[in-house]
Amino acid sequence: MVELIYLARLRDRFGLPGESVALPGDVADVGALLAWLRSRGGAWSSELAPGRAVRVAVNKDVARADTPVRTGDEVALFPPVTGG
Amino acid sequence: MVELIYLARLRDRFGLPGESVALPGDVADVGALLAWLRSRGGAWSSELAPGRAVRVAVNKDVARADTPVRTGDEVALFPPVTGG
Amino acid sequence: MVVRVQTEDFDVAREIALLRGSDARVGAVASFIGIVRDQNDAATVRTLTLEHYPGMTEKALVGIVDEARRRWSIIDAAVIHRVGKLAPTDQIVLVAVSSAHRGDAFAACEFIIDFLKTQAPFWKKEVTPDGERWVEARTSDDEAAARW
Amino acid sequence: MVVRVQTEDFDVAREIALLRGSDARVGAVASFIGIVRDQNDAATVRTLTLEHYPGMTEKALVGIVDEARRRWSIIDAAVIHRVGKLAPTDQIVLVAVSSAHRGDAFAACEFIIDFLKTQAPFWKKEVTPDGERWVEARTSDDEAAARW
Repeated sequence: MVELIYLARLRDRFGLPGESVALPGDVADVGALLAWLRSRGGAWSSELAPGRAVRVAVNKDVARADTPVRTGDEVALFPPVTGG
Repeated sequence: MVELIYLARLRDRFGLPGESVALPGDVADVGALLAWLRSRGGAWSSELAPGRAVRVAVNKDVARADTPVRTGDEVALFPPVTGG
Repeated sequence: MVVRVQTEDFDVAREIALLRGSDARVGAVASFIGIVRDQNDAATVRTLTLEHYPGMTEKALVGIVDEARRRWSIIDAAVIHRVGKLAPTDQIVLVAVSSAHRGDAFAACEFIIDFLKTQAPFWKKEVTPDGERWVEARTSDDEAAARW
Repeated sequence: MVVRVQTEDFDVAREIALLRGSDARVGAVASFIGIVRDQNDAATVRTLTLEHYPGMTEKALVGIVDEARRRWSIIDAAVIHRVGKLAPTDQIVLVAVSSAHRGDAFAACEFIIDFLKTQAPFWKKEVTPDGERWVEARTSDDEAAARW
């Protein structure tokens, strides 16, 4: 299982703060994970559309499309940050 | 009369905080005033030597060699500032 | 180094005193306080709610301060960021940096807040007369961080 | 604008509170505190005596703050400088600037302290184990001011 965490606007749009998911075997990195979530349609498709600015952290470190995602990882999805 | 004020190191070296002086008729600007003081010799000659960094303010505004000096003016001589 | 995320307000004088301690090498303290304004993007702000990503936030802030330490000769630094519901004139964030000479303190302080604004996982939601809205990231913040 | 020369210490939190007042346009306060270090030019500093040129000092400081106002979009500024006898860890000077956005506050604050260091009539005399000495002006301070 992979622990997904949705923050800020994404939590509002998806309507949940996170979920535990079993990833298909071919979903092994951040890019593939986003594509898999996008295939759910609805808010998933629109919020994670390729043009949208979405940031991803794997185990609390900033990740890129080719960052690996493995069983037991915590993967957070969030919009560009606006603190300070 | 012109009111001369000596500050910081210059006051220590001249041994006085200031003095009222009657300037000769041909001493009409800061450059001429410095030359006239320098002609006193001793600390005046060494502290105001052309190579030394001396700052001058006329009536509390930063002055240059060609700034006029007139009767009633307050002319302050001091080393480069070191506050803050 | 002090890195803290908290709902309570902070006392700038106390934090600067803690930062300095009794270290007589400190000749300069540069600090920045970020404050809730009553206007943002042409709308009146009534309240602001700040959320963050616990665990990652502290890690990100420590990473930013470590990078500042590598780039400049600083003695210590403190970063305190509030979360929760805030109102105009409330303090949001404090960044304070001590050093022997002022150039290092100023540069490190501005670097830390510029990177906090673009890298640390905080998000603002505003309540305006037209309702709630998530604050959008600013291009000017990306540009500020890209300078370094 | 607050410009003050005084022998007493100052309270940073109080001065920042006065600077901000109740102005909800303020989104940023940048500040700088200069502090007496126990070392200067490889000598141990026991005490420091600061003298100034009364009358000209305030005029010079107001002029520097006015120039900062012309160059950046700031809301208010405060400059407080102590004179008299100080010891290591004592506060010497506070510069605090408020603005809507942080870039203006940082730039104006650093500009004001850089120009204060090279233009405002203050002089430091140090007491070291080898006796008294007037502090020499630094080339690095001239270079810092020349950047602007």
